[in-house]
Amino acid sequence: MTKSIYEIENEITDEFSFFADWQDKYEYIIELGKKLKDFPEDKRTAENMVKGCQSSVWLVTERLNGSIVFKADSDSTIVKGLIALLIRVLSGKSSDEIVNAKLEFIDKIGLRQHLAQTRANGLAAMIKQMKMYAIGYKTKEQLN
Amino acid sequence: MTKSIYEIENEITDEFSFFADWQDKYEYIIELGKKLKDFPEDKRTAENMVKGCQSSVWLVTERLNGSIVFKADSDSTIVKGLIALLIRVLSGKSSDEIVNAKLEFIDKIGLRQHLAQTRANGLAAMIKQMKMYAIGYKTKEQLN
Amino acid sequence: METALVKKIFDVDQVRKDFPILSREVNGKPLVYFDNAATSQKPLSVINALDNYYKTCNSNIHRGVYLISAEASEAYDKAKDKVKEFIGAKDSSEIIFTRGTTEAINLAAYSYGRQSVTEGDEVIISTMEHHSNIVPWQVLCDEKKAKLKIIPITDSGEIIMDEYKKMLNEKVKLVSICHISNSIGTINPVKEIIKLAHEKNIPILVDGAQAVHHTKVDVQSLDADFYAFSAHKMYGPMGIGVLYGKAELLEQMPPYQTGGDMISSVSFEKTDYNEIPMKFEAGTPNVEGAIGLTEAIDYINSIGRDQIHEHEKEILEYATEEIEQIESVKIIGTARNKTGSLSFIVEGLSALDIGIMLDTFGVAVRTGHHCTEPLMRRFKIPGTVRASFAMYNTKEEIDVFTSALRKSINILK
Amino acid sequence: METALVKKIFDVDQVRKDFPILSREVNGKPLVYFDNAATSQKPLSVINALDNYYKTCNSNIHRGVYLISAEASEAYDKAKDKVKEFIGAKDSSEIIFTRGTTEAINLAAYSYGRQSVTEGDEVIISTMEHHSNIVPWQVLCDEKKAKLKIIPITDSGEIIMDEYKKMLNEKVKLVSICHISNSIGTINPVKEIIKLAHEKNIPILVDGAQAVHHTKVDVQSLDADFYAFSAHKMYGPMGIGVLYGKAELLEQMPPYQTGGDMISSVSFEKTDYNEIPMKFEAGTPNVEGAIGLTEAIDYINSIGRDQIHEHEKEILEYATEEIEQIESVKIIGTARNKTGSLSFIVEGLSALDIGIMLDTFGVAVRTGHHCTEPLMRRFKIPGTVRASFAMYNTKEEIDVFTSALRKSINILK
Ligand SMILES: Cc1ncc(COP(=O)(O)O)c(C=O)c1O
Ligand SMILES: Cc1ncc(COP(=O)(O)O)c(C=O)c1O
Repeated sequence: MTKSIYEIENEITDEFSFFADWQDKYEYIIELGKKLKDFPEDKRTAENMVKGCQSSVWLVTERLNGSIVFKADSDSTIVKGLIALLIRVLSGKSSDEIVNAKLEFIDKIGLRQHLAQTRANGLAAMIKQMKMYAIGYKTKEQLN
Repeated sequence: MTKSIYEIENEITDEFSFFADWQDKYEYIIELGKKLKDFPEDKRTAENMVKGCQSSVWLVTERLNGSIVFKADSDSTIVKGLIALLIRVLSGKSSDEIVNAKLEFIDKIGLRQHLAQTRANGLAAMIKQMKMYAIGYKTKEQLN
Repeated sequence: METALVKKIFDVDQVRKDFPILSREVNGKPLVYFDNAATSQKPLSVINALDNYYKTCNSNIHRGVYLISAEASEAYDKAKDKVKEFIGAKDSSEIIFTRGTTEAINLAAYSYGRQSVTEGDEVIISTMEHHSNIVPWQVLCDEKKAKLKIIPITDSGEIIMDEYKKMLNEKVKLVSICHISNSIGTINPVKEIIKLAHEKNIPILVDGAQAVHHTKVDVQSLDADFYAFSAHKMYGPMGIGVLYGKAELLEQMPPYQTGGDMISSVSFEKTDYNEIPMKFEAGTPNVEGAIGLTEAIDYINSIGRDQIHEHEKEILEYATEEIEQIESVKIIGTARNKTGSLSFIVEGLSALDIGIMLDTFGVAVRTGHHCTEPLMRRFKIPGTVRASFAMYNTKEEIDVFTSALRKSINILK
Repeated sequence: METALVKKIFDVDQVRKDFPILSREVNGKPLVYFDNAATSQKPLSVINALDNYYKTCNSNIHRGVYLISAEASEAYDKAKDKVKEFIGAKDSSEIIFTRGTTEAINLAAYSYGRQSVTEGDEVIISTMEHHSNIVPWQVLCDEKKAKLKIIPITDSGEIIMDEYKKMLNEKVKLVSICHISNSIGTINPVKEIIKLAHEKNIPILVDGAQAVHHTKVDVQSLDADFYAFSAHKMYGPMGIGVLYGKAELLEQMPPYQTGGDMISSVSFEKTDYNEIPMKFEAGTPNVEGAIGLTEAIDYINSIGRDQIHEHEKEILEYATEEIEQIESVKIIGTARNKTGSLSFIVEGLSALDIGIMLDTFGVAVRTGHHCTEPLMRRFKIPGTVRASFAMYNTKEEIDVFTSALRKSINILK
């Protein structure tokens, strides 16, 4: 059985509790970003771009057996790592789960406070866009 | 010999030193206003008006044996008293004396602090106007 | 949070302890501060919040990626939410921070006005408006060759609703009216005024400078299109105020001032503007002010707006009764529904003289036209003496005031 | 008062003690605040002045007849005198208080610009302007069908004077230029720039937001027609700034915002405006801000602007030397005459990432375009990391910064 969003969030919170300081946390985040699957070059278009104030994120989705799969990339190493975290939590989940996800791990690992500048790094815009996709799919499902 | 501006200022300062509180000072000021000579009705014109923000003052001058004589009136009882003080100090003096008058009694009797709102009561405008007249006469003298 | 169930006990002595300036003496007498309509005093919590801000997280916001900037940004955004709840707006994007009411009205007149008013159109205001709710519309109407129409008022200082109704026609592009008069305390029936305008599809701006701290305001239930007020009159700091606007209106409006935070991208060829409300906030935001305003709202809420309203009503009624008994005192503005301000004249004496004399007793009132010259002209007087009240004023202070007033009249007469 | 004879000793450790926030920790590390170009920190004397104002004489000014209003009015007027002396203006009536630089420039663009620019005219700015000194002129030129001309700069970030000279012709109605660049620290030769414009009778506005606290400014010796700056960048509070304008220009200009103190009399038929500078100050003046600004100027004077300039120059030079030694760091803006800001990029890394990592070491820098997008485009980069300095920064802090920068690059690469 695949893990629930809640379970994955807890996993991440646990992982981060091992790090004593923020440098280590970021090192880990950057590591995760580096492991992110290559983003298809032809999808790196203006249309797929989520604009934060100081970084660009490209985001695409795919429908796979009733769940939504996300792929994304960024020009910022750290933002890419944050994306990796979000994808780990949200990718492969149903539209319902994604829409309802509280994403409390962001608070719990201290990221929100640290990245309150979500306007700058685009984290807020990214989460919003992921949820928008989910809502879109959901609406489509209901119409079918 | 007539008293100098400086001497009259000192006189006033002495007089005011007798009063224990501001009510008494104002009562005295009001008294002085009431003793002010009647202002000629036909001179109560827009032209002779010195506009403060919250009171109107009418001011006229006359040349008398090389000195300047002021007559004035106001719709405010207190301002009228202030005028009486200014007239006592400045009226009958030469243009030079008037232009150079420091009017330190205003500070000394605490009026400035109390009436720092000279914009409201028009005291500042009034002094300025009296000095302007003196400058005017002085310029005329020099031209002759 | 105010709760409707537990009625709080209003203890004015307790409240007074929160305002450091109230223990000051003036001319050897305790300060009796009755110029609250001009600006209110500040509770310690507001003063301390400013102090704390500059000592701990002062920084420029929204684009900083470091911790203290994040903290300041959060505080600024929280202030928007706080104001949103305080006035019952739908969304915090409808809250624009300005310097004060005057700037808020100027913003609306410039951005909304220039867009929607053209030659031959009309803008309606009332006879009792503050200059800040007159001149911006005069300037707009002058520029656009439109007409400024004035709703007349009764001798008691109330809007004549029948006349207002007659003025509402298809040429009218905006009505702008005060919620509560700063000079004479009239509480206007804004809900009714708005309803009537909306029946003709005319939007309304409400000048709430004298309302938000005296009474409960809910812009959604009023259905106001714009609502303006200043922090400094509601126990907050100077230099900040609010323009509320319905999102659908703000979205369509062009920016006002330009530069800084209101921009999404700039090139020499083309500039894109930011989303609302940032579109209307040019330059470095006043974070200090936003934090002070937050604290002021918290303070008001902690006392309870209903409690404040009741207390102030009592004070106003008591003061009215007391000065009515003084010979030659005439009250200006006797509307049934009043709060905040009590204006009067003393026959044969200038308001200025009364003000100066009252000051010698430690009583601070305002004298003059209170930036409502047309209203003074309506009453055929140059000005009034105005005592205006806040939650910290007491009946004992009214007694000091009336006794000082009697003595002042004696001295002056 | 600064005296030229007794050279004061500048003691940065002593200065630091005056700024409470500097003892704060961030992420367990001492705060290293290098975002001074965005906003400066405040000395205790400024913070205490605000506190004291609200605790002792807070009131609305100029029309109050009571003591605390007199005290507040006096403080406000004193602030004007203080600013007048600080920038060497002829008269305090030439000092208009605004919300900040952005509003000051908007005021000039609206009031002076709309009056003097018509179709076919030109307005000149430079490539290194802050958005606040670009967009108001774009809006004006758009509205008036005039042209916005841009002075090009060299690769080192200096104005190309020969190009500028060529642009000065009879169509040009105004030049608006920054004294010091917020992004790259270039000190422009404003005296020369003004002289050249004046030879063609073209007035000049100088955006001094980054200058007044870094260097001595004398508007009369510069012969600037307008000069704009913000209190919050020069150790003063948020929410107040200055537009200086020559009296003869201000006299002729129409008002900007309307309502409140800027009026001499209002009727529904006709409104007369007040004298300068009140004509340009609508609404309740920010007395708190004025008092804070006074205190900030006193503080700067007590340290000495020459001393501050020298110290900051040393800091900038040291920082430049240090980071030049770090591989793949490239400094953006290498003008000979620089102060305040040090901008750089790290090849292969985004500025945002550097900023976030530096924060984990307690170092606060700004990243991005610094509201100068056209300048970034000139250098073909999306943004920079900017460390900007104030009088309280030290060489030890530079060491913390460069060490943190090395570590950050290591982690990110
Ligand atoms: C050169 C320059 N001009 C204008 C501004 C705008 O100043 P403010 O945001 O205080 O209005 C700034 C600061 O951001 C600046 O550095
Ligand atoms: C009803 C009313 N409108 C507008 C204003 C202007 O407010 P501010 O001076 O804070 O801009 C005031 C206060 O002076 C007021 O009482």
